[in-house]
Amino acid sequence: MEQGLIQLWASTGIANFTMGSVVMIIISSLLIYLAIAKGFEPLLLLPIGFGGVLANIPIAEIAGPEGLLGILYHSGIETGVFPLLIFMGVGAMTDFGPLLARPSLMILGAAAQFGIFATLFGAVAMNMIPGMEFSMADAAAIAIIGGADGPTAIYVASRLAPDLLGAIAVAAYSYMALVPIIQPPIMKLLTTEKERGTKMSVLRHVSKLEKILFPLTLLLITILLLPSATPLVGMLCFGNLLKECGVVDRLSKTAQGELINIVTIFLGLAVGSKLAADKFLNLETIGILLLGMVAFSIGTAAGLLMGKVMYRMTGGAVNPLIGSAGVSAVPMAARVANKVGLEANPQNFLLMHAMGPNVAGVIGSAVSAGVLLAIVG
Amino acid sequence: MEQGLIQLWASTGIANFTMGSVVMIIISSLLIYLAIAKGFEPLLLLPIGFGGVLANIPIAEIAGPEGLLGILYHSGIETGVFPLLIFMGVGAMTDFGPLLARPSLMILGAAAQFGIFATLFGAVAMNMIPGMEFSMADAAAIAIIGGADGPTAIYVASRLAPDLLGAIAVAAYSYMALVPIIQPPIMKLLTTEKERGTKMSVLRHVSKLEKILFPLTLLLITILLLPSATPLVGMLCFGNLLKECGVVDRLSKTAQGELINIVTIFLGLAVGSKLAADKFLNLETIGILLLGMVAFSIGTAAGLLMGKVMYRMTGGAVNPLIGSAGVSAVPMAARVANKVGLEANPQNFLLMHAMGPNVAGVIGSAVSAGVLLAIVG
Amino acid sequence: MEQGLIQLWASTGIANFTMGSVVMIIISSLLIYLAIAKGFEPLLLLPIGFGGVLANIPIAEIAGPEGLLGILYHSGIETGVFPLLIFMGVGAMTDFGPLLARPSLMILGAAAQFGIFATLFGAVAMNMIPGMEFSMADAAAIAIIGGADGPTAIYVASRLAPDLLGAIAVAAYSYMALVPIIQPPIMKLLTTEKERGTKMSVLRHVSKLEKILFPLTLLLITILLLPSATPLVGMLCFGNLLKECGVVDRLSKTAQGELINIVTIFLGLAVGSKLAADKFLNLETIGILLLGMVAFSIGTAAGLLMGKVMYRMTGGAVNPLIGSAGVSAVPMAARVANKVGLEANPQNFLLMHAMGPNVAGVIGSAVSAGVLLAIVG
Amino acid sequence: MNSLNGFKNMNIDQLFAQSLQLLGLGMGSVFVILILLIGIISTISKLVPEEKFVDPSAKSRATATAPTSSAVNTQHIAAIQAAIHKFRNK
Amino acid sequence: MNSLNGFKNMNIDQLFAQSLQLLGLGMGSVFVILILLIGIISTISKLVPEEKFVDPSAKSRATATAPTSSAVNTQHIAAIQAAIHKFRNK
Amino acid sequence: MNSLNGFKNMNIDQLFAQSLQLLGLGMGSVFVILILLIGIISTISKLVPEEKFVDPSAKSRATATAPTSSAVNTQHIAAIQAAIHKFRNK
Ligand code: NA
Ligand code: NA
Ligand code: NA
Repeated sequence: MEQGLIQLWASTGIANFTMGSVVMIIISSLLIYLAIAKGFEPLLLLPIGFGGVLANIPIAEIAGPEGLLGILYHSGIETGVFPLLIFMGVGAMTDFGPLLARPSLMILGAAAQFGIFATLFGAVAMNMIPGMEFSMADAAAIAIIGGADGPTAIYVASRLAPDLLGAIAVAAYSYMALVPIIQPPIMKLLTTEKERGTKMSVLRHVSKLEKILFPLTLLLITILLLPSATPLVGMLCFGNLLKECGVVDRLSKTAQGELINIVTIFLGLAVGSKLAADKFLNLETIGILLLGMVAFSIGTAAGLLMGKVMYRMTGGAVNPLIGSAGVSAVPMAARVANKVGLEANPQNFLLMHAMGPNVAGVIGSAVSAGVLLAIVG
Repeated sequence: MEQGLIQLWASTGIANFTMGSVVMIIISSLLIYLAIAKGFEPLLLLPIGFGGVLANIPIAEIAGPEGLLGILYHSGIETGVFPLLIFMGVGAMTDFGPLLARPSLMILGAAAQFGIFATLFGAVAMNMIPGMEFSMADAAAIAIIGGADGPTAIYVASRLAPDLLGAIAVAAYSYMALVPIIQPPIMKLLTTEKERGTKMSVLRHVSKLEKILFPLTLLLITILLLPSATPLVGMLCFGNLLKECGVVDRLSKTAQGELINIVTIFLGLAVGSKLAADKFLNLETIGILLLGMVAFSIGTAAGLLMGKVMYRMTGGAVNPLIGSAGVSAVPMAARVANKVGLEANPQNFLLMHAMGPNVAGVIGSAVSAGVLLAIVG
Repeated sequence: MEQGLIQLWASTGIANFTMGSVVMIIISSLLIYLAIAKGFEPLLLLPIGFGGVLANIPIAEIAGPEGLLGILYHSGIETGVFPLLIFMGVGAMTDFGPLLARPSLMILGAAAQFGIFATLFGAVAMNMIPGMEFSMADAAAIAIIGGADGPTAIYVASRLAPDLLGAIAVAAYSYMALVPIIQPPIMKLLTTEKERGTKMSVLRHVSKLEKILFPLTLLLITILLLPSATPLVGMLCFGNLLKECGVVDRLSKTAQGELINIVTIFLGLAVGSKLAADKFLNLETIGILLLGMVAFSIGTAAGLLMGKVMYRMTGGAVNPLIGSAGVSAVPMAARVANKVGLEANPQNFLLMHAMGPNVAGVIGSAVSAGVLLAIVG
Repeated sequence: MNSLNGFKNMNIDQLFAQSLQLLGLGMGSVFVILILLIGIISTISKLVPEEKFVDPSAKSRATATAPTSSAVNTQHIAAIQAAIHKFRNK
Repeated sequence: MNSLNGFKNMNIDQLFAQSLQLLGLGMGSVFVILILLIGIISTISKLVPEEKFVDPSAKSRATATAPTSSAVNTQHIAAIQAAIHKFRNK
Repeated sequence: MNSLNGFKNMNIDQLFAQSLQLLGLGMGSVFVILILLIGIISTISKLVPEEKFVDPSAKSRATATAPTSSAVNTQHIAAIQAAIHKFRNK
């Protein structure tokens, strides 16, 4: 009996906790709290946080190669399958109509990607801090946080820096949730009251045919110029074609419904498996969080400045605020642009105009991911 | 042509049947009949029975390593993924409100687990019968049938005694279906008319916050005291948190809907692959069926006796009948308690009061599973 | 920088295109066009076409062993899991009532399978053309196109001739879409105006019990006589039992809904991965397309001739047109029979009568597949 | 698959012979199995008691349209409506 | 699994001893964990502010049936209706 | 991945150079691809015939509100309602 009691005690959590796992469980619980109480991207941060708790339980080894989370990570993230299926679902959920109604605004979605590449320098510079060591691949994986797109960040990190994936995913989704806090000050700093009050003309109606041809056009260009971006862009286009073609509604409904829900649950838990103390509790993570914030801010600023250029060039036909939506973070960033616009002018509804740059930003980060994977990967 | 005819004849079922496979196909068909005609846990026993038929078809080797059932078993049950996902779905379907309204009744769910551990002795004793040979691991896997919870039984059996999994799963689900026949006599034997007629006061309203904190509390305690139970308890809590937190309804809907349906189909077929003659047609199976019945009966009795203790201690505020619901077998056992209560007193609605011990029983068996896995596994 | 530009240019599609991949992307795009604009079996041909485009993108290697399509093919088609799950879904969607109301019409579904076996000779004969080389296994895989059933064709091809799977799947689904063009001329050629105008008596009501017993009966016969057909027939019967038994509606709903949708998306993309230039752009593919057309035509003719026999034997109680529905291609072929019947006699509604031979054709091709797998496989 | 490899180095005559064999065995099996099926389900349909039950939707409408309809009429109506229903869904 | 193999070559007395041990440890763990749980959630329920909230469906009906019902009544009705609701669904 | 290993033993200056290169190539690619996209879809939008079609929900309401509305008005209304619709859904 004693022997049994000893064996049982030896198998309790209390007897086996390490400081690190305790801290990680607390951090993971914080993510759960933020997801539920503060509405921080709950669809992902809740499963990620819960996965983080499970991953740090001693003995159980739920994140080990034979544990549920380990199996999910191995089969869904190492392979890239989960982020790609999420991207298909995103495509099936996205209406590119606003972008097609005024294609020129896509430039804003391009400019905002500056945040990604500028962050590379920050990451490299951190190598000067003793104890920090980021390879070029690490730097690229961290920089993609600036893409403000979850599946893209997870996909790139899983290929370039799996060890940093946990911190990168957490940073990406946290900052997407913080967009309403991060962006407005930058928006107000870089734009004048008059600019913010600019109203934009109603969008033209976009025909069904244009919507069907769009994903095919995008895929074609990506194939010709940047094949390394085609896994991401391809699945986005596939999902969108399912949605727009109108002949496979049952597949479209599934891709944007039950399938993306199932994959989201699995993806979240699997990402959580990377919140293990040894991989997360280190200087690098602090660096990643800082760099992610920088990336978001620079991306926002770049989008706004390009917005001001277009404001000038179009003689005030474009409200610079929608430039900040270019970072993607769909649809949060577009809503923020709309909100700030309303503050400046109560008749100023920017939401639909901001959706264009917003979804263009998704394409922009997928393209950026392709470049990073082609050169660094 | 003759050669071809011979080859074809040689490839017919008739030419290749073994006595065993014929018998197993008949037994599996019986399960299908009971599921459809008698409503024996059809969601599981129908796929299990059909899987059993497919598994015993000569030549086709559908349960072999390259057959559909073999692949499902290998990827979903050997890994533990299917039962854990079912447990997540169960969590997303379960309302712990009744349990939270009157936590003390959880004791009943604890007592009823006595059926599990008492059965260990029966299993060990059977080693005295020539031709029977149960290791401690076998005994533990058989005893868990007393937990009256399908996924728990399958999960434990897949870890401790894969060869017995078919018989254990069949026994577990069959007896859960037989609860309305097994329990009432025991209930009437151990309780007086007066006790059975006891009415219980209406349950208090439980706040949303309490419901959100419950799965987190349960997980925390399990982490601290019994990490080996956290895969099961963790997924149960995760599913329940998805349900109660209110910010991820689309994930909750999927977890308790399409996802659990898909996994149920796969799990059932995969369990059926274990109904192969050589593994099933032996003395052990008879032993398992007997022991399962014993486990259910002892568990029911233990719950009732603890119910009588609470009846005394509370001065008649607790109806002992709800103790029998402590074995879990949700929600059947709770309904049986309600029915027997109504017979004794037509104004006596016990359903909601029995749900507390009923779901506590699920937790109790998951904890018991953890102990068995920690010590025997 | 130059070095980088070179690296980037070296990683563009333009710099890496082969003639073959360009042609295959065009062909795949044509499939997408036919699916969307002409409604050619869009549920399958759209994903297959899109998968074909992705599979032929240089560098990305999306169809490679580590690419999404390659992973889907390896885990879902090489194993046979996807076609079998589709077959389960088909079973859950199929109402065998019309077939049960008048079982004798199943003979038409048997006769139409002649198209499969007659095509074997054509495939073998093609070996006489220099540059063509079909083994017996290849011939069998090609012949099954005549079964006019997608999952059956994919399942057989994946087992007998994986290299030809792309062409076979494309041929099978294309000709199923072309049924309204292929069949009518043959129907009019082989039947008289009077025969086509024959009205058939209303079908009797079929009881629930008969519908439940049917899948079990079919499975039993297949087990006894042709176990090699039980994976396909078994899953068809399982799905149908889920539908008809009435006690597992949530599983039936999932099997014929979200699950078959998910698998269809994966199956289509995975089949597309076989549209690689080196496997598709060769004489064999031309041969496969020709033979597939032949198989459909012979099958249609055989069904019609058997229809004429029944017309005579029943003294005009059977309209020969429904014989053409025996090729399966559910429900298209049945609708074609109905349409041609209406042309001959506006009061002549054949749809429900044609559904019997139509679904019998599915069983017939599954049985034929079993024979081919047993003898050639 | 071994047999498959066997076929690889077959000459064309052997392949034709093989095809002929498959034709015979294949059509044979298909007819045997489906005729057996016809026999058994015909027997079953005789044994199974005539079901009063008509699928609810149909009945409701049937009664709506012809409250006093005989079992036969109801069945006809049911069948027709089922057909229409199918037709629409397809 | 090593321990498992250990048990394989145990004699029956050892197996009984082992079972006895499992009985003790098992029921012990179950009771300890569930009693702890009772303690903590009881404490929580005291700390958590009484919720005005009643689940909408219930409220709507509650107000429908008894527009002037006191909080307590409403709760009773809610509880009862929840029960009925559950019963139907199960 | 070989190139990746290559970077591992780079000194910081090389890393900065590499970053600069990525900045140029990356932003270059993004702008080239998106500008190309702008060009092509603008051309397409010119080639594609002005669609009479307005999404049904919108049309129904449009006609409801302004049965005699000109194509232009209808389009405006459609666009606005689409916007409102989107807004609600988000
Ligand atoms: Na972006
Ligand atoms: Na239990
Ligand atoms: Na067929």
